Amino acid sequence: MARLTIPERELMHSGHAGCPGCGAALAMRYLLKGLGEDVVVALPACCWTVIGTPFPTTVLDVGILDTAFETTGAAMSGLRAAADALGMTDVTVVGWAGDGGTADIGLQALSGMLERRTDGIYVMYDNEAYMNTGIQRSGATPEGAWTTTTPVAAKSRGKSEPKKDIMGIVAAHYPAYAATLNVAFPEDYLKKVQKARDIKGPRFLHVLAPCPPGWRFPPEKMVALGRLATDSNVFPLYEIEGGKYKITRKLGTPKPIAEYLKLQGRFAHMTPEEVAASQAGVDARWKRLLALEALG
Amino acid sequence: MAAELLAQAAFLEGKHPQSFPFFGVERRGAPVTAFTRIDSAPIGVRTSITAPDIVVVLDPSLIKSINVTAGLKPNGLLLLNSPKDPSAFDAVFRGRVATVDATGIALANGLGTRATPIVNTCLLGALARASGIVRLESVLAAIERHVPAKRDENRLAARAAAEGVLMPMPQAVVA
Amino acid sequence: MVQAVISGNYAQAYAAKLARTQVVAAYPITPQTTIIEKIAEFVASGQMDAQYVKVESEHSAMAACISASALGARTYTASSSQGLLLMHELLHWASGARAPIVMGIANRSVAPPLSIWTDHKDTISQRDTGWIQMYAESGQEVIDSVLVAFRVAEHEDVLLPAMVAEDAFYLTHTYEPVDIPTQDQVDRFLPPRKPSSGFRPGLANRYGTFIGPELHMEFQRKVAEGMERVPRVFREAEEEYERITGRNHGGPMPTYRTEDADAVLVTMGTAATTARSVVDVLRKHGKKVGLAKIRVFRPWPVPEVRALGADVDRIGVLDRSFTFGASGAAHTEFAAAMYGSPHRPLVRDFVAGLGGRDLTPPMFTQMFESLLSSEKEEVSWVGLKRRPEVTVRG
Amino acid sequence: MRSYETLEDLPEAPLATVLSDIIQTGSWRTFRPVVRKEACTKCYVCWKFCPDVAIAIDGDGYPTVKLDACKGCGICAEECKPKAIDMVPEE
Repeated sequence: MARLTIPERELMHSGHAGCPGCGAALAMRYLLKGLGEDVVVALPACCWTVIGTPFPTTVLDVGILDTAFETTGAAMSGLRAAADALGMTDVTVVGWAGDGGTADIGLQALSGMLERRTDGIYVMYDNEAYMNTGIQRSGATPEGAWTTTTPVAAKSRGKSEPKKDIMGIVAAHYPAYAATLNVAFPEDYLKKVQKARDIKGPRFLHVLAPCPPGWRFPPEKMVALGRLATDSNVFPLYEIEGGKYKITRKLGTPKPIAEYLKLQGRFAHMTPEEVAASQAGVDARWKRLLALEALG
Repeated sequence: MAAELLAQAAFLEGKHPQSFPFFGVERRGAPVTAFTRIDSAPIGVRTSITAPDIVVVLDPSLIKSINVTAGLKPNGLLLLNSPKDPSAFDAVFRGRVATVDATGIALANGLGTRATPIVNTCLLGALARASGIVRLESVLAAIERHVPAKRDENRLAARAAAEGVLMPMPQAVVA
Repeated sequence: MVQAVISGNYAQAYAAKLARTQVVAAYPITPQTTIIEKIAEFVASGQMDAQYVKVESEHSAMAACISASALGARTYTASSSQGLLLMHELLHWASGARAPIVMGIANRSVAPPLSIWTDHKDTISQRDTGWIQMYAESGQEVIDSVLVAFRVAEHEDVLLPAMVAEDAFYLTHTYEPVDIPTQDQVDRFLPPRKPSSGFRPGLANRYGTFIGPELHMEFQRKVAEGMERVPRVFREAEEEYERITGRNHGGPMPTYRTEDADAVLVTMGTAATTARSVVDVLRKHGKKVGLAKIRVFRPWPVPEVRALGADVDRIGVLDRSFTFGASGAAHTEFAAAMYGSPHRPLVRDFVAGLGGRDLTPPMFTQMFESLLSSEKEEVSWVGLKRRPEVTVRG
Repeated sequence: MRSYETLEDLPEAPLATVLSDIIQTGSWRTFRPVVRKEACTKCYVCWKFCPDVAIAIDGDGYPTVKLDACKGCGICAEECKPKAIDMVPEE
């Protein structure tokens, strides 16, 4: 057998209810490959509530605790406290929430969890809208994207506001570790998960999870699209450790954002001018990230 | 989608339709069920349909995993998306079986992709002809009014499916 | 046993400590604050070996408690008023998740207008959340009820959360002598919590989960049955508590001088103390009146209520909150429990003491006398100012 | 389906413990991945990117598709560098 670049052991089972080509499903598969089995996951309302299959079935070889939509950070603190009180100190406490459950309705609980320095890993899997309820815009939906609540019509050009910078919000809490991860780069993904596993304190992972039905692209393109997201600097891969930024993937010449946008039906309405404006935004954010990295 | 469009077509004929999905969690590609009742008088029940007159199967591979004819009345109609002759499904249902190559017709009309063909309107066209529960013209009018995109393609597909439906005996009207 | 002069809030904190609570997650709100300050002091000094999670809201407090309880930790929190209302969603979650959390409540009114003073609107608004609800009359009842609440909540036949409510200021900040049980007594009464749910990290198991119409109703029924077993488990717990400490507060609805009474007033919380004195005074004047006190509001004590109603012709229910568009909650429940009984007394509702308004002896006298001459069932707001006045101080 | 003899047999709290492998999602599929071993280089990109845990590695080191689980998303065929996987229409 040829050498595998990621651990062979599976802690996620088939039978889950993710759509064909679901980025969020693959994201969980990698997370557990990196963390192992001594894990308890706080799971709020999100796609994974359903992906995780109904009673009496479960998809993961680790404990999952369902919690209310906006409570992931608080549930993590409760799990950590109980695990410590009951002598289960080696358990890794994970929060696994979507972008809406994190950057919108769960932002307060996330802030609380980071500030009180709960020892746990908060993962925001970002499919850039409320996908479980049928593609409504969230604070993490990028500018220009069509969603069912930001239609393309006479008086609307998709979402008119930029995507919320959740990593910036998290960084302001001085996390023990924070990183962006992309399912299209499994080796980088695994490396960051394993690094996070071995650090104590509040950790945050921002995972890009491309969504074929929500972003309107064919399921077989999920990984290719994820790759393009990073290689066009739309979703740069970087980590923040001890306050220091480090970009973990840099291309000499990034791909134009137009390549990324044109693969997705949610951006199909965009004019060349709108694409150019989008490119300018990406360039500015990339420049800022380079500057943060240069601070050392 | 197909169930709602059928209700719209029936409404255009002055009938009282009622259409609803099984209230579940939808996942692209995952099996889903939807129901339509059509009557000449207002409908007085709000429950799932357990003994249908007609069962329409959009994805023929489901026959292997799901008992699609559960509760189907013995004199009812089973309409399947399949290029095969209805006689190929004798073992599935003893009553009337009709088939239509909806996937082939949908793709020929540019509806959906190979992985996810959009066969709703094809099956409605075929249903109109095979059952007479609504007229083909009503289906075409409902498409014109209620389908958000590719209306011409959907109308052509529905008409082609009506013409291409395979059934062992001429049209028979169900209840 | 140590007798000390402590506040109702400190009685809550001492009970949480004596129960060897393992996880506390709480957020401050007046007048609950001294409970969690005292617990913070116990934890900081090492007197209490608990994880104290300092959360950023009541909503997160309850979410953290549910998670901790699901993993098997004995869990306590405390709240009040707006904070309790913010928890509402999670209160349902706690009972559905069968998390035997115990929560101290400082009963406080609900804004607007903003009020930090007592009434029962906060807890009455939570009556349908699947929590056991107890109301205390004294500091002694607070400490004893919290300990009994832990034992009942965690009982394998129950597995439901419980709240122990005390009236804002009238009890939370009232210092009075309280017998504090010894650690040894409490350890005998309340052994360490048995892991109940079976939920564990590192195993293929999902707690809470989601479910279609096929089985959701059955899990609701399980909660209902847990609540139906509370009266028996509660009685057994109080008997055991009495064997160990010598104290028993008389079941879910203790009565006072009701045997031959023509009229009985039913109260909750601290109102009972003053009402009892008024009963004594009126009895001296030959008026046959009595008192009943709802200690356990959920589950509603139907057999006790029916037994009382079987012997009395006139019953007044004092509600320290009001259900707009109906009558007070205790009144509604009382009348409903009497429906179909062979003997149906006249049941009146007295709404009084809202937003911290004092319940004075003359008010109770008025209620009893009005009740004795009542001809019809009606809702009366007692002490309402027909010519509202307020003192504006410089 | 899973049935319980009485209400008491249902767990007191909603705790799910049955592994999801029993749920067959193969019926979602309209196209099936077919591996051509002669073209396969055993790079395991297909295995790596399968969101449905539907690709196993056989005794000879070749990827095999678990057809009960595969939803037919086509990522394996799309990502396969030597194009050793074909997506074939289901019957």
